Amino acid sequence: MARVVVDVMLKPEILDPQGKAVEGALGRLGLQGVSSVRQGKTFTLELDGDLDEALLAQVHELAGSLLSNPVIEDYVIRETSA
Amino acid sequence: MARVVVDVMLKPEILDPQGKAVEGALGRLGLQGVSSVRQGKTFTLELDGDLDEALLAQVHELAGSLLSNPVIEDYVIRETSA
Amino acid sequence: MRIGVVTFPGSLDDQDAARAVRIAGGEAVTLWHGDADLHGVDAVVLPGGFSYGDYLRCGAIARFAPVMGPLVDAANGGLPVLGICNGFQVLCESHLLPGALVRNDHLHFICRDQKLRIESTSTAWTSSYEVGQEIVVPLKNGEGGYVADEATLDLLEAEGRVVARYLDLNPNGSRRDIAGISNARGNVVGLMPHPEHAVEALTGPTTDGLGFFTSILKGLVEAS
Amino acid sequence: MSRHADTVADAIAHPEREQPYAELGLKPNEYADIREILGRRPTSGELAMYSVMWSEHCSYKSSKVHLKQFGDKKPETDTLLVGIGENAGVVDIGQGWAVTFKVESHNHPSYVEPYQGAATGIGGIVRDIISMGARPIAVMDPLRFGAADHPDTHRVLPGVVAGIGGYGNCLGLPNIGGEVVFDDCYQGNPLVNALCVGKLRHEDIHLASARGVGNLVVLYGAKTGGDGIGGASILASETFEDGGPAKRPAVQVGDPFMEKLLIECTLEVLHAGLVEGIQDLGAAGISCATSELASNGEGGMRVDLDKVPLRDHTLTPEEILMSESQERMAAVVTPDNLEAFLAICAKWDVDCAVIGEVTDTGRLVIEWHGEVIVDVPPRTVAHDGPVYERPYARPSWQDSLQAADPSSLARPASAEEIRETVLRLVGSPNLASKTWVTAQYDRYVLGNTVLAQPEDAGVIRVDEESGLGVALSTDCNGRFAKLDPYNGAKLALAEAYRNVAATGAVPLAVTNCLNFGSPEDPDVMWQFSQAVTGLADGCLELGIPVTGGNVSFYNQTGEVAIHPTPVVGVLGVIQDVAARTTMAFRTAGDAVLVLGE
Ligand SMILES: Nc1ncnc2c1ncn2[C@@H]1O[C@H](COP(=O)(O)OP(=O)(O)O)[C@@H](O)[C@H]1O
Repeated sequence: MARVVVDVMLKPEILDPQGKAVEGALGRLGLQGVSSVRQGKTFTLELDGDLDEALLAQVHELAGSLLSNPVIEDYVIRETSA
Repeated sequence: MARVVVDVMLKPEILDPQGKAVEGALGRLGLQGVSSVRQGKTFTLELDGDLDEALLAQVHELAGSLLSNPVIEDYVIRETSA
Repeated sequence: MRIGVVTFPGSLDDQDAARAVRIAGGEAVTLWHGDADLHGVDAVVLPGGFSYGDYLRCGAIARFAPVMGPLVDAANGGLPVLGICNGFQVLCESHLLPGALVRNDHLHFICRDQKLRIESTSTAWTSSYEVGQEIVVPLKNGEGGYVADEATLDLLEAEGRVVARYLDLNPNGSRRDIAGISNARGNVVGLMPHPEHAVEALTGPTTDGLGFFTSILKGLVEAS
Repeated sequence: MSRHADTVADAIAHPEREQPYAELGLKPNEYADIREILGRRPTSGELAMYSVMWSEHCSYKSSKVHLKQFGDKKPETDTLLVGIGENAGVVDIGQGWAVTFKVESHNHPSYVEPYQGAATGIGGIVRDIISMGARPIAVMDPLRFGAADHPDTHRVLPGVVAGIGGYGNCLGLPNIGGEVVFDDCYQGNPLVNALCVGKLRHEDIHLASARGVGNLVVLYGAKTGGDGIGGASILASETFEDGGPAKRPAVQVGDPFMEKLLIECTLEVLHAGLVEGIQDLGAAGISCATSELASNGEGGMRVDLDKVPLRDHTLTPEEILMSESQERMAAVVTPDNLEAFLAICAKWDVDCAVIGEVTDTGRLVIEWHGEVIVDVPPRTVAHDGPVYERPYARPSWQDSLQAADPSSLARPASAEEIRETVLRLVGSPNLASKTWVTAQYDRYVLGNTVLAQPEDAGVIRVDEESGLGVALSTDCNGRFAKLDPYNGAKLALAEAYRNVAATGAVPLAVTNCLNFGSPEDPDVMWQFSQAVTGLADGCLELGIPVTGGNVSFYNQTGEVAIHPTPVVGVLGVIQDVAARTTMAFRTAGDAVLVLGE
């Protein structure tokens, strides 16, 4: 059985207040050497069968419409084994 | 410059209402063959320099306390190149 | 005049929007997210709330509800539509309005009595206000920061499509203090604050919100 | 993984098997009682049910003997339509309207996982209200934390506030008041109490009982998962041959969206007249719902546990019985009405399954894979649990505590010292504005909020035509209660009563959430008995009944208990909300009067 992971990140030019807050907190807790933090979302889809081309195309379609909002977000699709 | 990604997921046995909602929406939009969807968070840390052992240990420490709540969440650390 | 109010699973302010329509003198018509048509209404309000729990992104799942098909077509054909808060998010997700609404910059849900300046009175929903009029209505959201790229923001300003702006305090980090915008034609308006909670002196901070509902009713009567 | 559940036949065939009752929190005498009731050893499923239902939390075994006073000293009143003992009391407010309200604690879960603990606290109390047939119309949240500048408070408080807001806002219930109190004594034991009020027409009152032999038991709402069943793993490990079961989480995660659907779905099936009895699933989940429904009804029920919709298919039957998965309800439905019931669930996209039926056997029988794993008299699980007369005695330190009165404290002498004192008071977290908390709560939704923060009491319009409304306030000063628990409880009542009266409403009824340390400590038990007596006496003097409440014991770290904190909620009725009085001075030149001593 295959697993597909869709990573969704805010576009670089969009302010990420959550990432900023985490960045501040990490610094206060003594973590040095981190220049920036961005927070994103992942969707892990467990498939019944294998990932074929048709399914992948459909996942791409939905990643770019439902799972991310192209006005503010980018997405990447990763395939991992379950 | 290195980049560290911390993936945070709800533990498998914990209810994931968001994942469930996405699963429902994907189904209504005609995606077949997906047995379940889980939603997680990612934190992408851009480093000033390289990732050494000491820093990695510190990231582990904070991933298990600040970035995730071990009562309900698991985390994984991935290293990627920027 | 019949104003439809759409209820999605998780809509919360649908009763309030219907009440505001009635107080303004209109007839409120209940529309269900699963409806295949708009029951011949003269205008539609997409109310506030947490449609589908606000899971994924606010408004992202509601956008695909059956009723949204005919609604998008009708809006493109000139049907007046007002999206309040979650409704505004649905309108952006549906691409009836440009831009998007993101997490508040301070990361908290915020509920406050918010001062606004009405910037445009040439929309279907703001004609009974004066340009520059200052009003106070409740604001309550966790993801109310309006964002769009610079070119879009410039275009909105140039075309007079910024409908209302936050005054005194920007409560969520919205670009250029934008509280509401319209489409080019002015029939579709999205608004983060809640005018439907400011229609009765007893329960609202003011009755300043009533103007959105009287505007549309007056406009419809004049047009008919 | 094949495993064999412990059946009634096994219990009879292997009577002497060792059982982990102590790990499940049962005392040797309690275990002996169970064996006596059943005439054999319990199965692991039965042990699971008795252990959760006989816990302090579910059985009120240490508090019952004291709480009786609320009934014994109940003032003459004709406003109570449903009294103590049901999910929540129901109060007549006139014009055919009634309201139901209750406050509950979710203290410990909120310490472990602040966001989810507080969120599911709201979820639980809201389900209590809908199970009475009422539409929830507002929530309140009396909160107590440790020192404001303590790092752990920085972990707990933001999560709790975000959780209450996250769940309540998403349900569309206005938050009309509460408390935020800081005191070192709550450092390891923050108090998260949640109140919900709902409205209903008199004819819409519903009770939790399973009547009508042949009627169906329907479970609806979220699927059952492995939430909040840390304890059951002990049982499961008994029956697993190798290794033991998966570790189960002790916390529950809430889904407010599901709860919103559950509210709408429940009110629709109730109004359509499709329900004979109804019960929410809270602590003790299916164990509680089935035994209480059966115990309140004809006394018999047969349940097929295989029919329970599961989120996690590795759950053992004991775990299914104990699971505290949120957002679930159980209803008793006649076979004729089932189709209509299912249709309404489908409309709201709510999962639903028939899991059993009402019988006339007087027994609660639960089957798993075709074998009987539970066969008990339901009353012995739900209502006839153990009752303790815990020893109590006035603490040895009480006199010296009371002797240390403020007259020994230094008084500010100079203008400079007075100025400093005033500034310190104004800046102290307990007196400073709470807007930073309340601004995270929606107080406008539903459009009927007439008074909310920063007023002393919240006021909600119940009837838009007539203006009929209710006022609510919750109060308690734990320091007063520590100094004198009897009068401290009376003071809490008096404060809430005054706050309600000051809006122009007539106080009608009382709910409470009694937060204390360990009942096994005679000092704490004394505080408890004093506070209950004080509250009961105060209610009798003021002429308003206690309609329900909640007891939270074991709020202590090691030997040190929190201050006794009997939070009191008072509800009043106001004929026309337009006539309410606010806190603010309205008009320059008005006379200012002080009433009382
Ligand atoms: N946790 C809370 N949730 C909702 N409202 C709260 C909460 N805490 C305080 N409030 C509200 O804030 C206002 C001020 O609270 P507080 O300073 O405690 O007032 P007082 O000292 O007069 O009781 C009141 O209206 C109270 O109901």
